[in-house]
Formats: sequence, structure tokens, C-alpha cells
Amino acid sequence: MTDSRVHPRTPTPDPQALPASLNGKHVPLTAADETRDAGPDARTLLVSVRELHVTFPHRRGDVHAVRGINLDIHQGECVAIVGESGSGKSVTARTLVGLAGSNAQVRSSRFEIDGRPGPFDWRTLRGGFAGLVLQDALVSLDPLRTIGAEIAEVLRVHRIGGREQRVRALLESVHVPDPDRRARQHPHQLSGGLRQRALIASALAAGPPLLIADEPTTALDVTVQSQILDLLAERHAAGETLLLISHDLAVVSRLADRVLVMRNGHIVESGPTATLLSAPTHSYTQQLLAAVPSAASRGRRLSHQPTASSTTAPNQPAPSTTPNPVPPQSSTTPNSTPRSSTAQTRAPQSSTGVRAGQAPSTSDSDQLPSGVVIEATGLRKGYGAHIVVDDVNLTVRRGEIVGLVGESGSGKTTVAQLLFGLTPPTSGSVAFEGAPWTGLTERRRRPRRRRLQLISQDPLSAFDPRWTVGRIIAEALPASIVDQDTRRRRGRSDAVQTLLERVGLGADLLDRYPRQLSGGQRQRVAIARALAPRPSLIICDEPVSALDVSVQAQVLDLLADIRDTDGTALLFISHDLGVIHHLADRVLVMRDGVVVEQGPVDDVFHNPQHEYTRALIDAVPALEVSR
Amino acid sequence: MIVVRRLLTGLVVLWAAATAAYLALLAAPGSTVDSIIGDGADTPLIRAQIIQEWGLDRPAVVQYLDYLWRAAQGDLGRSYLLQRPVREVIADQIGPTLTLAVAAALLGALLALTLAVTTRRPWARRVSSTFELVVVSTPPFLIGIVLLSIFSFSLGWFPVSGGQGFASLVLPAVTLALPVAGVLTQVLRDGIDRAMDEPFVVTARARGLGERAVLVRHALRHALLPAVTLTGWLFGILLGGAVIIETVFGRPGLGQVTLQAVNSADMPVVLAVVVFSAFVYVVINTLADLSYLLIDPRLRPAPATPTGA
Amino acid sequence: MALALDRPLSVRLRRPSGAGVFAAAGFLALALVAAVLPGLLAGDPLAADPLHVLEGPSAAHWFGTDQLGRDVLDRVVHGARHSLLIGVVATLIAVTAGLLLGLLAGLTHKYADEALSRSFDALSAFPLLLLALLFVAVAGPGTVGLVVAIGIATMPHYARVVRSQTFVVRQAHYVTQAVAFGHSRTRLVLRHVLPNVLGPIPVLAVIGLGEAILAAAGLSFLGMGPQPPSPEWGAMLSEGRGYLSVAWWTTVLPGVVVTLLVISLTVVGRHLQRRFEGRHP
Amino acid sequence: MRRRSLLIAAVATVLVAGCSGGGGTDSAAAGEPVSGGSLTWAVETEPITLNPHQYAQAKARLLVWNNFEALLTHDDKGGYVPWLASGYEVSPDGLTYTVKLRTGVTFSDGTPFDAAAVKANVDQLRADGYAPQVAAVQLKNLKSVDVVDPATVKYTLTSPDVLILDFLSSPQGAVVSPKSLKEAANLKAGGPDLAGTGPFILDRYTPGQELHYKRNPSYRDRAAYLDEVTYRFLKESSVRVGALTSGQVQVIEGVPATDQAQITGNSALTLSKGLNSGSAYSYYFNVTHAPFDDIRVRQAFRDALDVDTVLNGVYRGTATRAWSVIGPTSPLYDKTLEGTYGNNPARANATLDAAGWTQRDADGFRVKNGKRLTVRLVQSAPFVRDRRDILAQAVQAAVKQSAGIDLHVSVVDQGTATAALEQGEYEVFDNSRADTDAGAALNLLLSSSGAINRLGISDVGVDKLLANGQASGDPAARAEIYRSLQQKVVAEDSLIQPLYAPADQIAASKKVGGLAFEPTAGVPASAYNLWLSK
Repeated sequence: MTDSRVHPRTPTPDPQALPASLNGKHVPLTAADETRDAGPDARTLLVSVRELHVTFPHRRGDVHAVRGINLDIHQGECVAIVGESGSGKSVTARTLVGLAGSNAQVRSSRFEIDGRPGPFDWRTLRGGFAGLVLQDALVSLDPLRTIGAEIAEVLRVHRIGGREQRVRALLESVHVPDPDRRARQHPHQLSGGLRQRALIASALAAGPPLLIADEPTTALDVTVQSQILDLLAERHAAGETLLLISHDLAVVSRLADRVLVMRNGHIVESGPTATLLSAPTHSYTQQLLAAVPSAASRGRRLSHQPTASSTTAPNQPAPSTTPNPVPPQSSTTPNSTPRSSTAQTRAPQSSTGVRAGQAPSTSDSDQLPSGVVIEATGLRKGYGAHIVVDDVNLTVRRGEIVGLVGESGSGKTTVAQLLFGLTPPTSGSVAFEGAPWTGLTERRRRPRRRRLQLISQDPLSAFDPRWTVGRIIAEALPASIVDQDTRRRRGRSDAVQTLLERVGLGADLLDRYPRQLSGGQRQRVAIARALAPRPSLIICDEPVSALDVSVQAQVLDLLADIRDTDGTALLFISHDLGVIHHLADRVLVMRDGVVVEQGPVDDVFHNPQHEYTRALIDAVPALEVSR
Repeated sequence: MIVVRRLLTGLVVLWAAATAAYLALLAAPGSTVDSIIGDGADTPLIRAQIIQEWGLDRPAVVQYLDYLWRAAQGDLGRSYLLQRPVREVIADQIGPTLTLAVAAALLGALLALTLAVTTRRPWARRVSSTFELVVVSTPPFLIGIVLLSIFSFSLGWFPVSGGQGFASLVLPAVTLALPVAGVLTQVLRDGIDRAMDEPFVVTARARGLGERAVLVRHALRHALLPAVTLTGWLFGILLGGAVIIETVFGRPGLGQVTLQAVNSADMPVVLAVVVFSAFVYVVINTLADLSYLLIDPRLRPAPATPTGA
Repeated sequence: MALALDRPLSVRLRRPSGAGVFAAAGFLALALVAAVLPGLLAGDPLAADPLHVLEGPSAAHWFGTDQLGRDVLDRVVHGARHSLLIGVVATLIAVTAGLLLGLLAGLTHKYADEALSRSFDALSAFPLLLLALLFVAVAGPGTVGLVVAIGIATMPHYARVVRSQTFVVRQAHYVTQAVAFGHSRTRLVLRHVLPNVLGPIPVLAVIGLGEAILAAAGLSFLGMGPQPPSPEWGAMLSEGRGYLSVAWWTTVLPGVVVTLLVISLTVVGRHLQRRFEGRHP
Repeated sequence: MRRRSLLIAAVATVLVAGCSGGGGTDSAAAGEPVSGGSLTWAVETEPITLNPHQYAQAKARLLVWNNFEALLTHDDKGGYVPWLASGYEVSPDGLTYTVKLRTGVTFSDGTPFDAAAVKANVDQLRADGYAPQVAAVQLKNLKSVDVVDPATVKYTLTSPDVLILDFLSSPQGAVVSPKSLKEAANLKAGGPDLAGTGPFILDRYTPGQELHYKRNPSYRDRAAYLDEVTYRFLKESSVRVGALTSGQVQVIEGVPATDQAQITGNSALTLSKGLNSGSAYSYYFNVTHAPFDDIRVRQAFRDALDVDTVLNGVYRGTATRAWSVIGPTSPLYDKTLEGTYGNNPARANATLDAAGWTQRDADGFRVKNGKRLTVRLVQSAPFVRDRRDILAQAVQAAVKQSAGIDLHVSVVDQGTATAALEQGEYEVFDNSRADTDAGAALNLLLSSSGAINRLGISDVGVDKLLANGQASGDPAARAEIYRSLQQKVVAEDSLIQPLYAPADQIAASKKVGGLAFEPTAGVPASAYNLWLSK
């Protein structure tokens, strides 16, 4: 009768499947949970789940993704589940529509949807009771079909007539202009925002009372994200019940009535949004909040843990080699109080950021009176008639962190490539350490290459997959440091170990392959490698955007430390205004290949001159609770 | 535009194939005269007559250019052995081969689609995978011989002989279709597996779509893309397989002509088969490229970049 | 748009079962022994016995005897050397040529790449069998022509894989990154590009070996292979075909051995492929 | 020497069709001849050409005579009887052949058959580039052809040549409508647009599949029994046999030894066999270089070989052993050669020891001066039939086992084979010829100027015998000449290892009546006399 693949494995209220102690008995787990249940809520309970466990059998031990959580969703509510990757938040959401995966084992003491216990006719519930919105509409909508067909499919499945008009009405309701034309287009022909709107329209098509949005804005630019959040808020205001899944506390704070914080399959804390964000009781929640980079966090450490800048050996937990969804243990420990560690504050940098006399190496730029490490003048890059970068002037001085911010397609990565010398500019020039850099043959640039390093967003692809960590770092060491003998030992030299220690990693990683590292470890190895040749400038292209917020915090702290101790200049490229504001001394705002505004970071962000900058800043979902 | 470009490169490929074949045959041992004489009487007088008749005393370059020039006009010359225009020889034999190839391709594709879609359960998948592995790894002529022995000699269900009637097509077509189906099933299943891991499948399921519908409406179309890339290979299997299948089943066709021509060094026919094969290859690949466009809208030349906010 | 013509070697498949891999590896080992030391497993493949012609499988002759009274099993065992050698040498030719040309196409300038790619296309325009027939027409029937033909016919496949893999590796971030350490182009190619391009080749070659053996059997079947009385498998099948109605074993049993060998190569190849993919992204 | 002159009246129309008598099969089951019906006959070989002038394949002979006729034909004793001729006369000096033609005969395209048509055919045969092999061999001694009157043609020769009669009865001598000689689109390939005078008309040719003949309604004599006959080309013997046993065809030709049991074991089928005319399938030893320049090695090779055992193994008792280069059915065959040589391994080894091949190498082969006793046989793949490749392997195994001789067999393409022969890269040449007159075959094979003299001999005595044989019109005298020749090349000089007499087999449903082999030629006869019982 129903979906044969999922249904039999969801023996929802099956008393035998549960431990005797839990059988038929509701054991509240946390105080917050108790409060919520005690809440005088006459509204209909759409979802009610107790002691939900989801396990994925695996050859090397089962993966216990969700470990006994309780969840109630009332009609008209907006509930958010927040957590880092692998916390089990998505699995929880998908379990509610029977889509945890074909091999998922789901157990619970109560599993009621729309007031009824199972077994469920999932195919009717999906789309009919709950609509699901996933992260990236480019891949969440079938790329081979028109969006009209995708929306109409829901209508057909649920036997709703008048499809053509309904598709148009749905597209209109999510504010897609020219809906008739758009309905005939394919996802790739639409901008990210329109795609996401179409995806939401398809989730809403059969009029489900519940909308589950799993990271609905993560892949979007900040301005578009803001629009989508507005759209969701509008639907919520119109009476739609929302279950919002996100890693981003700021996003959650804009929409949710109630927040559940998940970690390692547990709900560690839950409560009304305002309460939870302003007065988090659980240390993990506190760390999460502290780790968010923003204007407010400027000048202080984000992670509670001191980054071993040069001396102390770090106690990095053993990296998890088991695959997701269980993430590598984050560096937090439950008993440490975040306040005590974040208390270490930094002196705010001057806008020039020069710290004379602290340089570990003598470089040309030391002798330069201006301290200018790299200077780009009138940079312009075009492919045929298509101009990607137009008249960009940029200067980075010694010890300075310059932020380059912009949305996707603004040309910021092209600027990085031009500066790095991967591609020649159409016009304009770059001088590096006072000498010409562009216009040279690669052969002539080669001796100076080491002074300019690059860290990219995806460190995994930046490592030769066949090389060990030790060898990867050793490759970057100058020949003077690594002689033939040590090279033969595949980078076990002291220099390599020292570098690893500086980025807070232990020597036990030397023989690992990049695949065996966690995301944070990889980015640290990338930083260690970039530091190896003692560069005067590191170009960081979105170095933290793929990382969880707590890992991001550690990496940002590490980068700040490097500038402080080595005086290395950083050009920091990011789409995240919070990160830039937290870290950078000066900022350039790019749009469509043009720098629309630049200046000291506080000036630009607090007093934006250009309307685009203003729009950008307005769009950022700030944590709406003051700390 | 794409088609024009494809056709231009296709012409280059065609020319290269023809030239390569010409050079290869030029390098073949034994002279053209030997080939024409065969095992018949052989005297200087006869040789002189043959050389004069076929213009073999001209320099190789002249003969090559003459050949190219005439080939460009559709004149593929005359068969040394069969004494008929090559175009006629090929035209006469193309029907049976085409019938066989098309039947085998359709049957193979149908079988592959059915298997890939229906064998989703672990045990069925296992059975099907074993079947695929076996048919892909077995020499096609062995399949043919076994089928022939069982269904024709022993059971008498199908005629043993020749290229007449539908019944005589069944066994050869099945023989040729089995390896095709084996490979296509693997590719389709792999494509379906990959597609089923994509987020849009989750979205589709979340709409309440049944598993079969997800498979057929969404995943299958994605799985067709890698399958289409196999057309070049498919073409090789079909044309190459035809030589063997036609031999085993005593069917007439291009394969037989090719074999005979190679064996007797009947240069004009060999060259014509090569040129013809290259031509079909170019056409099929152009069609494959077009079908890409049909299947995947992302590859269509974009009239507009992403629009809207 | 690239013309993707890769043969199905590149299909990723489910992991074969452990027992299957074990059996396949065992069979390959046996075939290897047969190829290296056939005398260990079988008697004289050429010993004709006119008094015991076309006798069915028995305790004395497990696979029966052929039209000259030779033991079919002895011939099958001795045939392993011919067939494996043909397959291995042909695959070596294909891999070596494909590797060099693919790297050349992947590393040189646009025009050279275009020329090379078109020549791969032109080669692909010949179905393997047709190309092989052409080569046999040139070199004459026999092992050499067969090997060269199969080698050249399968070369474009490897060349394309290597070329596209070279492109991927060339543009990989880690190569870009390595530029930053001031290493020379040669060093980049040798240290980063080449090893990463080479990676999947041995596995492809193992599976390709099966294909080469099949192709060789097909050509021998058409009378283009090693000459009698060589106990080559395809030739045995071809000879046995004339006696199919009275002595199926002379055809079917050697055919089954060919099939088992190709299956074993495929299973082991896929197993290695899985292992390889498991180790690297 | 007095020449006989013959003038034979045209009688016995059934005989004249050239298809009666000799080697008749058991048609009793089919009853009396009945008219009508259509017959399907599976043949092994698709003719390369359907033009009789270009005829080169013995297997095509049964097709040629359906729609074409020659001036003369053979009787079953090797003599000649008129067909399209009404008689012929030879001048005493043997240089002029005057042939009287039948009157009232027309080609199927309506053109009348007369002396001019005959001359037009000979002129065509001698045209440049049309049929060089016929012009150079069969018409070698022809000086001119003259039309005496519409019903009389005179052939004038440059030297006496009785083989001209063989030409006049051969497919190359078939008379084609002069109109189609001028108008046919692909004259050399032949086909439906070539008109003849035969009892059938070729009306459809589907290359690779079949030939379809319909009855010639205006045939001058008794019309053929069958309405139509289809020859389907089935190359594989197993497929042919399968087609016959499953009733898809009524007649097949070419039944290999291993499949014959299937036919004989089936009560609805008959099997008959006819020995071909011409030369026997033999190995010719190349005497131009070592080791076969030494007669002892040639003798040893023959002594090392037990032909009977080898033939038995390969052909399972169905082959007829040959003892001479001439086939046993020929009137020129020398029966006294039988049992005079061969199968004496002890003597073979002794002879080889005496010839200096005393050592053996690791593989058991004889060696002399560090050189292995290797003799190479090169077979051209397209022309291998009757499992001669298997036979070669059997011989190979036999001479290795009994005398340590290394017979190296290679089956190659035509070009390679011809090149090997041209360059003398062979020691053994295998051949059989299906000429109706064995003398014609021997001219090619043994004469010092012979086109396929692969022995490499240039023997005045042999040449003289051949010339006399060709010039002699008296059958008894001819037989004596060729007896001497066979004694010389087979017995005295051991130049040849005869193996078997090529044969044709017909298997058919018992409903088919009138199956027969052509007299003298020994190949299946045309469809003229066939009928299908109802």
C-alpha cells in the first residue's frame, strides 16, 4: 500500500524494539524539554516524537546518528534545530517524513504525526503533510526537468487538478516574477534565489501544514539569503508551521520561535529563541554563540581553546576516521566555561597593522619604507567582451589583514588569481615586495614564489591525495631547510613538526593522508604548508566557509595569531561579512568586478557609503539577541 | 552550430580513416596483382593485362589521390574480386547487417532498461549482475554457437539458416544483444545508483512520489546520459560483432563482405567498408551529441544567462 | 562538448563479494601457472591420436579429444600461454602508447591536443574488429598482427582516460598550490601530474586485459590469429565449430575457460578499482 | 597420322542436357518425374561471379548450367557429345575444328543463337582485360574463329590441341547472348542481365543470400520439371545440415565427413557422393631447393606418411584415397600406381639417415648441419576447403612422429600466400584441380611453362609427354601417354604426394528426384532433371 522501501523499516510504535525501561514510559530528558511539554499549548500537535533513535548500520560499527531525542511541533510554530555538521539535525528532520535513508533503523517510544501513530502512508504524508526544502535548489530540483514540471509533479502525485494555473499561482506566491516563462525554464537557467523560491513553491504545492526547511539558505549569497528568509517568515506569518534546520544561529534567530541545539545526536539544550540565545545554559550553546565572528567579536578569541601559536603542544583529540554523519569530535569539552577562554582578548590592531621589530625573517618589504607587500594598480581581466575584474587597485602592507568581500560572481577569486600570478591581467599590473610581479615569465617569478602563498576553500583538493601530511608540508619548505637527507625521510624533519605544532596539530598526523583528516585539520595543514616558506603574504580564498562554526573559530584565531607573531600579511577573501569584520583591518567591497568601497573595516561596516555595501550589511542576519 | 562543428571534425575523421586504411593496405604484403590473380593461372601476360586494366602502373600517390577524388564523389571503385562497383556490393549487403544491428541494439537497450529498473532489490541485483558479467565476458561467437545448438539444432524453434524472415533474425539478434545489454545494464544501473544519491531524488520522494516513479521519471533520465556516451562503443560492438555473428549464423551482410575482402585483399571493398564505418561512426556520434542536448538541457546553448534576482 | 567514448571499463560497479574475488584470483593464479609452466598441468598439446578422435569427456580426457585425437584439456592449458601473452602484450602496447599520447595531448598546447584527439577519434572510428582485420590484412594472420592490431585498437581508450585525467590533475588545486613553492614545470609534472594520472591505469589495464583476450579470441575465431597447430583458444574454438554437431566439447569447453578467465580478470580488476577508489578521492 | 572425323547427329535430347546418367542417386523414393514445385538448395559457396566466362570455382558449376549451355558436353566416359552443337568435325592435321550448330535456339532475351553469337563470345573472351586467364590458357592455341554459315563455326588452331574440345564443353565456353555481352551493366560480375539458352532463367540475385531461377518456358526441349529453384548460400556446413534436417531446404551440397552420420541416420534423407574429375588433392614437393631437391627426402616423406590412417582420422572413412596426381575417375588414371609406395616408417628413417639427416634436436626433429628438416606448407585461407587445414595438421603430426620431419603449416591471406609462392618460400604446395580433362590440369601443374608449376621442375621429358597428350586425339593413345607421365612424376621422381580424390556430396530429402552428378566432372548436376514428388 505504501512505499515499500522505507515503511517496513520504520516500525514506529513497536514496543519490542525499545529497551524495557523506556517501554511506554516517557522519560523527560532535560529541563527545557519539561518546560516545553508543560507549556500550555492548546494548538494542534503536528509532530510528537519521544526517544527517537536513528542508527545506520555500518561495517565498522553502527553509526548512531540520533540518540533518543524528543520533539514536538505545534501548529503554526517555527521550530529550529541548530547544530554543526554531523549533529544529527538533518537525519532528525528527514525521519519525520520517512526519508532518513534506506538503511536507517528508526526506533522510538512515541512517533505521532498529525496526532496519529504509525504505520504511516508516507507517500501521502510527504508533500501532503510535510513539504521538504533542501539546501541547494540547483541539485535539489531535477536539473533535467523544468521547474514547472517539478511543481506540477507534486500536484499530480496528490491528485490536485488545474495544475497549470496552480503552478503559476504557486510561483507568484513565492514572488517569482514572470511565472509563466519561469515555469518553462530549467533550474540552471534561474538564479540561485529564484531556484530556491521554486523549490519552496514545489514543497508548498500540495498545501502541507508543515514545511521542513533543511539549511534553506546555506548555498545562497547573503542578499539572496535575506530574501529567502523573508519569504519563509512570510509563510510563517501566514500560518505555515516551519521546522528549520540550520547550522547558522543568526539565520535561526530571525525566524524561530523555539530552538533546539543538537550535538552528537543529542539535544543539549532547547527553549524559546530569545531565552536560549541571550542566556544559554549549556556550555556547548555558549561556545557556539561565542564562536560566531562578528563586529562584536573583533579583537578577541573566538575559540575557547588557546591556539598553540608557537609553544604549547595542543591536545588535539584524535581525529575521527569514521565517516559522517558523526563528525570528528569538536575541540570543545563540556566542562570548560567559554567565558574564561574567550576572555583572552587581543589588542585591537591599528589600521596599518605594522608591528616593527617582530619579523622573524628579513624580507624586502622590511626595507620598504611603506611596508607595502603587494600593490595592484588598475587590474583588469576580461574574457572576450566579458569583464570579470575592472580597474581594481589594492594594497596590502606588512602585517596587515585586508578583507575582500563580495557575493558570488563579484570577481574576488579572479582578483586572487591575478595577484597570485596564475593568470595574467588584461591590463594593469601587480608589484610584489616592491618589484614587478605581473608581466614576468614564470621562470623569473619562480625564485620569489615562496614569498606569496595561497590557502583555498577546499583544502582536500589542494593536497596531492597520494602524499602524507609530512610530505605535503616538507614540499613547501625551502631547500635550505630540508636537505636531501630529510627529504628522503618524507618530511619528518624538525621543521615540519615545528610547523605542525604551530597550527596546533600533533606529530601523529605526519603519516596520515589528507582524506583521513577532518575539515579543520586539513585547513590547519594547509596553513602550516603556507607558513613553511615564510611568506610575506598569504592569500586566503574563503578559507573557512566550508567549516563548522566552532572549527572556523579555531582557524580564524590561528590566522590572527600568525599575523601577530610573524607579521605575515593576509589578503582574506570571504563572502561572510561577520568573518571579515572580526578579522580584517581594512576591507574592500567588490561587486561585478568593481571595488565599490574600501577603507578601515569599522568605517566601512559602521558607516557604509555605497548603497551596495549598505544592502549587504542589512542583509546579514544578525543574531538578534544582544550578548 | 554544434552540429556543423561536429560534421566538420567528422569529415576530418573520415579523411584520416580513409587515408590510414589506404596506407595500411599499401603496406600489405603481396601486390595488388597477386590479390586479383588469386589462385588462378599466373603468367606475365595475365599480369600485364591486370596492371593495365586497373591502372596499377601509376605512382601510389596518383592512385591515392584518384581514389580520394572519386570517393569524394561517391565512387568507391570496383571490387577486384567481385567485379562489381563497390557501392553496389556494400549497398546490397547493408540491409541484412543494418537489420541485425538495429534489432540487436533495440533488444539490448530494452533488456538493459528492464533489468536496470527492475533489479533494484539486492538479490535480484546480484542475479542480474552475475548475468551481465557472464554475457559481457563470453566470446560472442560462443553465445551464438550455444544458442544455435540449443534453439535451432536441438529444439528446432528457430531456423538455422540465412538472412530471411523474422524467425532467422531472432537468434543472431539475441546473440548480439546480450553483450550490449550486459554493458548497458551495468552503465544504467550505475547511473541510476548515482542519481538516486542526488538531493533531487530526496526532494522527489519528499513530494510523495513512489519509488518506481522516482526511478523512471527522475533517475532513469540521468542514467541515460552515461549510456549515451557508449554509442561509440556500441557502434563498434555492433559492426564488429556483425562480422562474427554473420559467420556463425551464416547470415549475409557487411561482415561477410568485409571478411571476404580482407581475406582476398580486395582493396576497394576494404577501403569502402572502412570509409563507410567511419561515416556511420561520425553520424552516430553526432546523433549522440544531439541526444545529449535533448536529454540534458544544461548542455543546450544558453540564449540567456541566469536571470532574475 | 567532449565526445565521451570511453568504453565501459570506467563504470563503477558494486563491490564483488569476497568469495568471488577469492575464486577469481585463484583462477587467475592457475591460468598464470598454465601460461608459465604448462608442462606442470598438462601433457603434449600436439600429440595426435588418430584412433581416439572426437571422443567425449572421460576420465582419461576430461575435456574429450579433438578432431586429431588431441586432448582438449592439454590444449586448453597450453593455450593459456598464447592467449595471456597476446592479451598482455597487446594491453602493454595499448597502455604504453595511450599513456604517452594521452599525456602529450593533456600537457601540450591546444592545437597539438586537438590533432591528437582527432586522431584518437579517427582510430575509434574503426570498430576494434575492423581495425584488427585491417592490421591482419597488412601483417598477415598470426600472433604479431593480432597483438599489434588489438594494441592499437584499444589504445585510444587509454589515451582518452589519461588525457582527461591529465586535465583534471593539471587543474587540481594541489598543482596550483605547488606552483607557489617555486617548483619547475618539469618537477610539477613528474611529482604531481604523472603519479596521479598513472593511478587508475593498472586497474584499467587488468580489466582491459580481459577485453583484449576476448578480442583475440574473436579474431582467432575468424582465422586471423596464431596458426595451427598452436593451441590458441580462439583458434581451437574456430576449429571445433565444424564439429559442433558431433563434438560440442571441442568448442564449448575451451569457450567456457575463456569466459572464466575474462570474468576473473574483471572481478579482480573491479576489486582493485574499489580498493583504489577507497584509498584516493 | 589419320584424324578421325566425327559427325554425330543430334539425338537423345535428355542426354544432351548434360545432366543425366553418371552417378545417379537413389531417386526411387521420389517416384516418377512430376512437373511443378519449387525447390530450395543450400550451397556452400556463393560464386564470385555469375558470368560463365569468368568461372573459376568448381562449386559454381552446378549453377552455371542452369541458364547457360556450351557447344559440347561430356559423356560419362570422358568423351564429348554435342549440346548446343549438333556435331563437330576435326581436320586430319588437328588444326581445324568445324562445329555445326543447332538451329532454332534462342537466348532467353530473345536473341537468336547462331554462329555469329558463338564468334562474338570467343571475341569477347579474347578482348583485353576481360578474361585474361581464359585467353592465356584455354585459348592459347586458338588462331581464329570464323563464321562459315549461320549454323557453322570454324575454329582454327596454331597447333594441334585436343583440349579445345574441353574448352568448348567448359563453363568458360558457355555461350552468352551477344546482346547482353554488349549491354550488361556489370558484365564481369554477371547476374540476371546475362542471358543464356539454358532450361532456367536467372531472375533474381540477392548477394549474400540466394540465387533464384525460374523455368525457361521457351526451352527448346523438354522444359525443366521444377517451376523454380532457389540456391541459398550457407557457408557453414552445420548450418546447411541443420537447414536440411529441419526441412528449410530440400537439397544441400557439401556434407563434411563428421556430419554425414546425421544424414545417413535419417530415413527421410539421402546422401550421395561423386568423385570430382581433374587432379587429385596432392602435396607437390618444391625441388628447387633443399631439402626436397634430394629425392631421398621426398621418398622418405611419402614413406613416413600413412595416408589411410590420416584420412580416416580426418574424414572418418569418407574420403577416397588418391594414388596418383590424376583422380581415380579419370580415363587417364593409372591404376597400377596403387599400393606401390608409402607407409613405411622404417624405410623412411633409413632413407633420411642415408641422406645425412641423422641428428635430432630437442623437439625430436631431424637435423643436418645444424639445420632442421623443415618443410613449409603455405595455405591461402580463402581457398582452404574440405578441412584441408586439419588434414595438414594430421599429416604434420604423422611425419613428425614417424620420421622427425617438421611440416610447418601456415594458413595465410591470399596476398601473403601468393607472395610466398612467388619467392619460393615454401617446400610443399597443395592443390587439386577440377578440370574435366585431367590433361588440362597437368599442363598447368607439371609443364615447365605451367602457370602453377610449383614443383619447380623443368623436365624436357615431361614437357614432351604433356605436348603429345594435348595433341593426341586418340583416347587410347592419350591414356598411354599420361600413364607414362604419372609413372615418371609419381613413381620414379617422387615429386608428388597424392592424398585424396576430391568429392562432392549431395544430401537431400527423399522427395527430391533426379539428383545426379555431372558425368566426368563429378560435381552436382544442374537442376534440369530435378523434380519434387508431391
